[in-house]
Amino acid sequence: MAERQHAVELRNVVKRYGEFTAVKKMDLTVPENSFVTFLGPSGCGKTTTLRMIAGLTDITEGDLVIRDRRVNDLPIHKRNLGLVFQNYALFPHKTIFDNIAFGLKYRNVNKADIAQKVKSALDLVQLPHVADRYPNQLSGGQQQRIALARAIVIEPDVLLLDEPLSALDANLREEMRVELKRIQRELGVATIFVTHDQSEALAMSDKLVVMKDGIVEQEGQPEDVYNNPSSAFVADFLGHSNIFAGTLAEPSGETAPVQLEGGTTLKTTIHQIERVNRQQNIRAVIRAEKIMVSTNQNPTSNDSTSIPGRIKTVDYLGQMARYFITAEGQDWQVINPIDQHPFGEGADIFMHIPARNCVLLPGHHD
Amino acid sequence: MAERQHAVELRNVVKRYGEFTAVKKMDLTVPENSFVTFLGPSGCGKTTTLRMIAGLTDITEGDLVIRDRRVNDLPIHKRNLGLVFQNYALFPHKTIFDNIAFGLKYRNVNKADIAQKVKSALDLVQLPHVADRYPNQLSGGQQQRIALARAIVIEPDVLLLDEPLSALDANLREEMRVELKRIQRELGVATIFVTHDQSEALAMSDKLVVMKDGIVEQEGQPEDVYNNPSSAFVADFLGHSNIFAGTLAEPSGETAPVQLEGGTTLKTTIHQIERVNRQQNIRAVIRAEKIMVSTNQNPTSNDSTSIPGRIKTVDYLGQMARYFITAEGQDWQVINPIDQHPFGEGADIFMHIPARNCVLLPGHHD
Amino acid sequence: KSAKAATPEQVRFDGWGGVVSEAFEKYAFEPYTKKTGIKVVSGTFGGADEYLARVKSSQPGEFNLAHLSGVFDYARYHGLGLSSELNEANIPNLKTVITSLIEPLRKISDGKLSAVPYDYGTTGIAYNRKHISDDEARAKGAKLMIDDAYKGKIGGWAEWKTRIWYGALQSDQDPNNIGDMEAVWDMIRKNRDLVLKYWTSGAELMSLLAEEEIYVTEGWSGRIRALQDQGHDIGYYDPKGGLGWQECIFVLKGSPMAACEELLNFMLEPEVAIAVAEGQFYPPALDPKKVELGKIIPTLPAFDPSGTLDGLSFFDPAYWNKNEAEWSKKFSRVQRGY
Amino acid sequence: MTNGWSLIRIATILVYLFLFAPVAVVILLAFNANQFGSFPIEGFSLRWFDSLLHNDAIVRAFKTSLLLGILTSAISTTIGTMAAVAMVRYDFPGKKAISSLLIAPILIPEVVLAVALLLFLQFLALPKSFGLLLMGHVVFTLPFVLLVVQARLVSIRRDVEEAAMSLGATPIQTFFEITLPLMLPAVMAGMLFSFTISFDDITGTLFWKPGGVETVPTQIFAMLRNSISPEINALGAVMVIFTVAMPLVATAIARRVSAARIKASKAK
Amino acid sequence: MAAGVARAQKHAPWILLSPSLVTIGFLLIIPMMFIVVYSFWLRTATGADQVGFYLDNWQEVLSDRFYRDILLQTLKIAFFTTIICAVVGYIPAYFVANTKMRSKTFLLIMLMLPFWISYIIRTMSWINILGTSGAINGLLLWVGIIDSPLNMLYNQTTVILGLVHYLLPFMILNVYVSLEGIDKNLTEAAESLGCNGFQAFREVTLPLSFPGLAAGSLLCFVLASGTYITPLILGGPRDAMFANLVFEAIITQLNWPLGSALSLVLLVLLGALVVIYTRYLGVDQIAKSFR
Ligand SMILES: Nc1ncnc2c1ncn2[C@@H]1O[C@H](COP(=O)(O)OP(=O)(O)OP(=O)(O)O)[C@@H](O)[C@H]1O
Ligand SMILES: Nc1ncnc2c1ncn2[C@@H]1O[C@H](COP(=O)(O)OP(=O)(O)OP(=O)(O)O)[C@@H](O)[C@H]1O
Ligand SMILES: NCCCCNCCCN
Ligand SMILES: [Mg+2]
Ligand SMILES: [Mg+2]
Repeated sequence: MAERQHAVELRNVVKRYGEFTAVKKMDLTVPENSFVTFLGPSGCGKTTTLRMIAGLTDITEGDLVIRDRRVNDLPIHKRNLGLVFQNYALFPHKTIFDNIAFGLKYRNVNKADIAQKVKSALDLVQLPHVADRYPNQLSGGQQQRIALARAIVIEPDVLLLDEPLSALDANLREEMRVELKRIQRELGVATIFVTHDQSEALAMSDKLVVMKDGIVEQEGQPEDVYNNPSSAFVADFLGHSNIFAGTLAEPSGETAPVQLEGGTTLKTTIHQIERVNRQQNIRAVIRAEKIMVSTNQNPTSNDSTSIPGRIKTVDYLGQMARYFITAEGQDWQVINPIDQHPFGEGADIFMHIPARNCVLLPGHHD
Repeated sequence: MAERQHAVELRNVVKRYGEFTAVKKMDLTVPENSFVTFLGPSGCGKTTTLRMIAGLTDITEGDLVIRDRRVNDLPIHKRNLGLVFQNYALFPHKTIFDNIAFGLKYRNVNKADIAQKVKSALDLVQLPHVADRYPNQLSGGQQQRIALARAIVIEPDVLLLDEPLSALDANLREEMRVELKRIQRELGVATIFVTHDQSEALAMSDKLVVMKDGIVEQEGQPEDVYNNPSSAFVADFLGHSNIFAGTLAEPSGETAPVQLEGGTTLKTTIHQIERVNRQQNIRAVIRAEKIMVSTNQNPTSNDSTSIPGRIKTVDYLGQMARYFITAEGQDWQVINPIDQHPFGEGADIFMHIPARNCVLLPGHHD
Repeated sequence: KSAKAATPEQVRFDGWGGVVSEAFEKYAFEPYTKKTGIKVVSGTFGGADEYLARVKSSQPGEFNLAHLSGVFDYARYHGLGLSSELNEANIPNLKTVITSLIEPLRKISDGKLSAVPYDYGTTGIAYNRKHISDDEARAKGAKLMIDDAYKGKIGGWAEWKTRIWYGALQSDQDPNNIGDMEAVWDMIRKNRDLVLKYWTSGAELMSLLAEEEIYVTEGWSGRIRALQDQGHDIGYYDPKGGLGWQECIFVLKGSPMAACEELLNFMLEPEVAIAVAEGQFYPPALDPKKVELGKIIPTLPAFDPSGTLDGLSFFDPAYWNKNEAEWSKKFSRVQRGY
Repeated sequence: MTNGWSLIRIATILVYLFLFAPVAVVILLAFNANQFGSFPIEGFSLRWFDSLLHNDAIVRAFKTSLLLGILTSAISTTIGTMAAVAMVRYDFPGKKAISSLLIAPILIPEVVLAVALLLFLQFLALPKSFGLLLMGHVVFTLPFVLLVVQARLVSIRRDVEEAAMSLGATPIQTFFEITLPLMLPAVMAGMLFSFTISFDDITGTLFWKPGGVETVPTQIFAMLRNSISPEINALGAVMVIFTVAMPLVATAIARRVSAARIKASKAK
Repeated sequence: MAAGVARAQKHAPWILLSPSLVTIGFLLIIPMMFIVVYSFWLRTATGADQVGFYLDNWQEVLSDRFYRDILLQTLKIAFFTTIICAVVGYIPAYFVANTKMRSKTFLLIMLMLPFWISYIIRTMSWINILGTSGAINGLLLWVGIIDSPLNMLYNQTTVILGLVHYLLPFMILNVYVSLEGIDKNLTEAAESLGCNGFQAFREVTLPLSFPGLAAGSLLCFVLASGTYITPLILGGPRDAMFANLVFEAIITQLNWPLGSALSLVLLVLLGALVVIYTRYLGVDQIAKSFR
């Protein structure tokens, strides 16, 4: 038998609700053993896609292939999936133990093993003492963890997780995410993970799928997608970006000047110029955290541009601060780590932008 | 009439579910016009507290005072609250329009105004076209936004928000948060906000309440709580911290050496020594993002300690990377912005820790 | 409160529904109301027992007139103190009523009357001629209903009196003077084991026979006649000492007597009585010797042109009343296999 | 799934056929020229419909039954639903005992309840009245409403009600705006139950009806003593046809109207 | 529970309950006191009731095998009727609850169709279906499967059949109403965990529809135990049920004291059932998992 390439494959999949098309001609592959993350704005079709893969929602058009087999019509219980619903869907009439044991029962696991597995699943989600409770006796985050435990414990072929950690605090979420990743590696289970947390998406994924309005906007390795967004949407959606229209001048050496609409001139790299095929009309994308703010006028290196500006507002984010800055008549935002105290509102500062951090995109609207 | 001090006040409030005490002797004040955030691990009693304030859950013991009036027994519909439930609780049989209009109807707003207000609420949550749909025709995040719109549109005296943005992507969430804050300021409505997102909590709150196991662990201004955690729990819960037991030596000048259990010696400040009343047995807390990693051996200043270590694992977080480091036999974690590429796994590096970033806590267990 | 019953504006009449009450309504009550201005509020009942239960739990005066069955019931109502005393002078038409129907009633209420007889009929043997010949019916008489050959094709009325009456006939005893009661119970048991169904209403009796669910049963003369008129080949035979019964219009204690008496007299007018009789297929209580009864009445089963009713036997009220409590209860068990 | 579903569909059709079998017989017999039905049926006639039309007593009884049924279901559903809300949404002392008490009317044979109530009336020296009959019907339809509404109410999420109250609706407003619409199927079921049970009741009605009042069942019961009349079948047929036709016509109209509305909105 | 509200309105449940309690109190509780009193009187041979405190009726009712046998037979018939209703009724309820057809309401209204035809007529019409010259025999004879009509009527089976026909709509509606309220996500979750459609039904749908099933079963059992018309019309001579005895005692024998004692026996027995229902299947119990 030829080695399988993909655990899950969507071919030209469309989903319509009446007149409204929730998923438009979606093509997607989930390699075996990989961890794929869906990232996209609310309502872009993430849940719908997951539900189609699970077999809970009819596919209007196109093919769904799981392990080289077209399964559009395969009933869900034959797909051996682990599924965490966005709203948990715990069985209200069963205890937590029975909720988790549920899938095991249908895999003919014997009683002793079930007890054992449920116990370790509960330990895993850090809720060792709730086995006898009913779902309505748990907090939101606790319920979510039970839903996760229930899906994982059956050791499925494909794990579909719809924002499984959204109700958890940062620390717990991080621990869960480490556990999830460990389990995923150990079981070698292909996992599709829907999240709104970018750092989660970037930290965990083998493949990142950015969706928008029912289509895949960009997919690829997280670092790659992050550093080389293929559209302004992706650039803006992942992290915070400053995006300006501009025109490209002739390169001099390794860098080239970019004239932004507002009048500001930035340096960019040859590499970026290649990316836009030396077009003249471009958009420049500068990530908020790739700009350094200081009171010092001198650029950190020759390849940098330094722009004077004034801080309008400051958001305190703990280890970081987010500055809203006006510079040469334009609004910028910058995210910088805080050394001791953040800069105050109204402070006059300089923004330093290394040429390699000025990413170019073609100028048309996308 | 004397000016009111507090919009909401909890005095010695206790909530028991059977044998289990979900909220223990809680004292809390929510000043008028302020934005108070609850932060705490899953199951610590946030929802329960909110529900008690709303009048949805019986208070086992203690008093609830809203605007100088003890309201333990005031029915909820007389409290003029805006409430967003953790699970939305939209009315399944009503259209989105009717869901949002619901509260207005009971405030005798005339039809034209209702239509107008609902429309602008929908615009606010960026869902202008869903008025005629039913809740089950919306995605999770869309439903959550409707729940938010429904609570805000009535311009309540107190706004109780139970993780109202958890199902939204980072960008939208940020926009919502800005809107929320703006509305809160404009209406001058006291707001209690439950979130798991620390940056959200830090950026928005006038007052931050960190809860744990049904008690308030620490409350205060966000920056203050962040920088001066009163317990290891808070230190660890807000951001990431390295916490080690240690002993304090005599100060020399402005700094003093701290001997950590593993053998490492760090510098700390006189100020910190005062904080622990010059006790000998202490715990040192060093925030992961307050350590700088570089390949350079030299400390950045005299007040810094430099410790050699090796990177075990790297988590890529977009603008940041998180390093798990072994140094002098101890495990550390460090979060640093990424300049160009993160350090690789296995790299030998130095950690630089400024004395002022070594926070001390008393040595007993809390 | 109970004054309502005494108000002369209306009297209450209860009777059998359907064709009977239609005829009463049209030929008696409406003209009566027109004539006197007294309204007749008519109600219906499904049986004398049920009606008695309702009367017993009502207040005096609530019910006034009732179309009751048999001398036995007259005795029962009288025994329970529910009878009134009619002023016969107000009912001149009473003179046209068959004397032998009036006498048993008088005997019970010390020569006075609390009711006037209105119609009569028999409970004889009805059989499907396709399966049972007239000769066989005549030969076997009441014993047809304990004939093993017709097991599962036999019916019977679920009423204890009729069952015991026929049980007496089957054990060759005088129903109004049973010597060996155990033998009667045995006959009833035997019949019970052969019976397909004890019917409880005229409708049921007719449909069982018409749809050939059963071939033989005892039956009410009028109902059988109705079946014959519809073309069903049903034979009817009154065995010797055949079971006759009469129906009377009873006036309950506490009724507005004058109004009731006037109504009774009105109902005994030949046109009224004949119309009702033709509707229910039971001959009127009017003496054919004194009144011209038209063409149809003389063809009704059980009709006695002599106006004496000599050939029929009636339930002896004293005898049956005495045993009512015990026998009705016992039948309830025997019927169920005990 | 598809297979299982079609099995369910077939089984459902069979159950409905079973339920309709007697109805079908009654309708057939209504057109039967003969008084007694034997199959195959021997002749077609409308005479029973004709005589039904001219039978004032039955028509009057029908009106009485209809009125009685409507009032019974209105009262019974209202107070039964109130009780159900109390039972499901509140905790109070003696709840279990009251729960059993409210179901009690269906535990007592109707004859007994009928006589018992009359004895009480006799004791109070009160006359029978339509009101008594009505309340009698309310008593024994109440448990039906209670049971069916309770069973539904338990599964209605409490938090939507809480949300409504948090938005300023009083508990009563919340009930009408949120709870009632969500449990409407059960309330409708309760109404159907109480209406049909009242419409169909014989024993209690027999005892409680005041002078001059007849319902369809008591009318039929009295007629049966003599002989069955296919007018009754004709009445049943008329009502059945009415029941089947009404919703069909209503949905057809609704469909028309909504189609027109969609058209109109598209034209905009 | 919204106990903040509840406490502020401690009287709320009582306000809600009062119309029902007043109705039941005046039209049921007090009248039943008369019945209790009556059960200690005596029916005399003359027909008048002897007032007093006699235990004779109770002694007779409790010691006589006749009553016990009929009672057991009644419970047996009610039991089978209930089981059949539950099994046969669940399916259409499930269909109606899950059908995407717009005719949902129509199907439900159709359920009530038989009630338009008087109970007695409806019951009697089974004779036209099952009788010797009924529809079924007519068909079978015509097709030639049989050459003499089958005897199908007037036995315990027909009594149960008649009862099932009468009670089925109650079961269907009760179950439907419960099924309608179940969150579809839950069956989906069960299927995602490896249940096939039927198993998901057994694990999730069935238990969650249990309130309706239990309410429907209680209704069926109790109503079946209390009928007398069905056995009267569709039963053979021996197929009596307990309510027939009560009816006969009160109506035919005019023995109200005995009838009272008999009906109280039935009341106590069914009452025990209701107590079990409220305790183990009742609202509180079921509500637990939904709150
Ligand atoms: N009905 C109940 N019976 C018993 N324990 C309960 C009940 N409801 C909640 N709890 C417990 O009370 C504690 C507090 O619950 P609460 O819902 O307030 O948590 P939370 O802080 O909102 O958590 P999360 O962030 O996960 O939503 C939890 O440990 C929960 O298990
Ligand atoms: N039954 C339905 N009818 C009409 N539109 C629907 C229906 N269900 C979902 N939609 C629409 O389909 C789109 C995709 O929904 P989906 O639930 O997949 O979004 P999502 O990406 O999961 O969003 P979220 O992050 O908010 O959960 C949304 O715009 C939603 O409004
Ligand atoms: N005891 C005799 C019963 C006679 C039945 N009569 C039915 C008659 C209708 N008028
Ligand atoms: Mg979603
Ligand atoms: Mg919570």
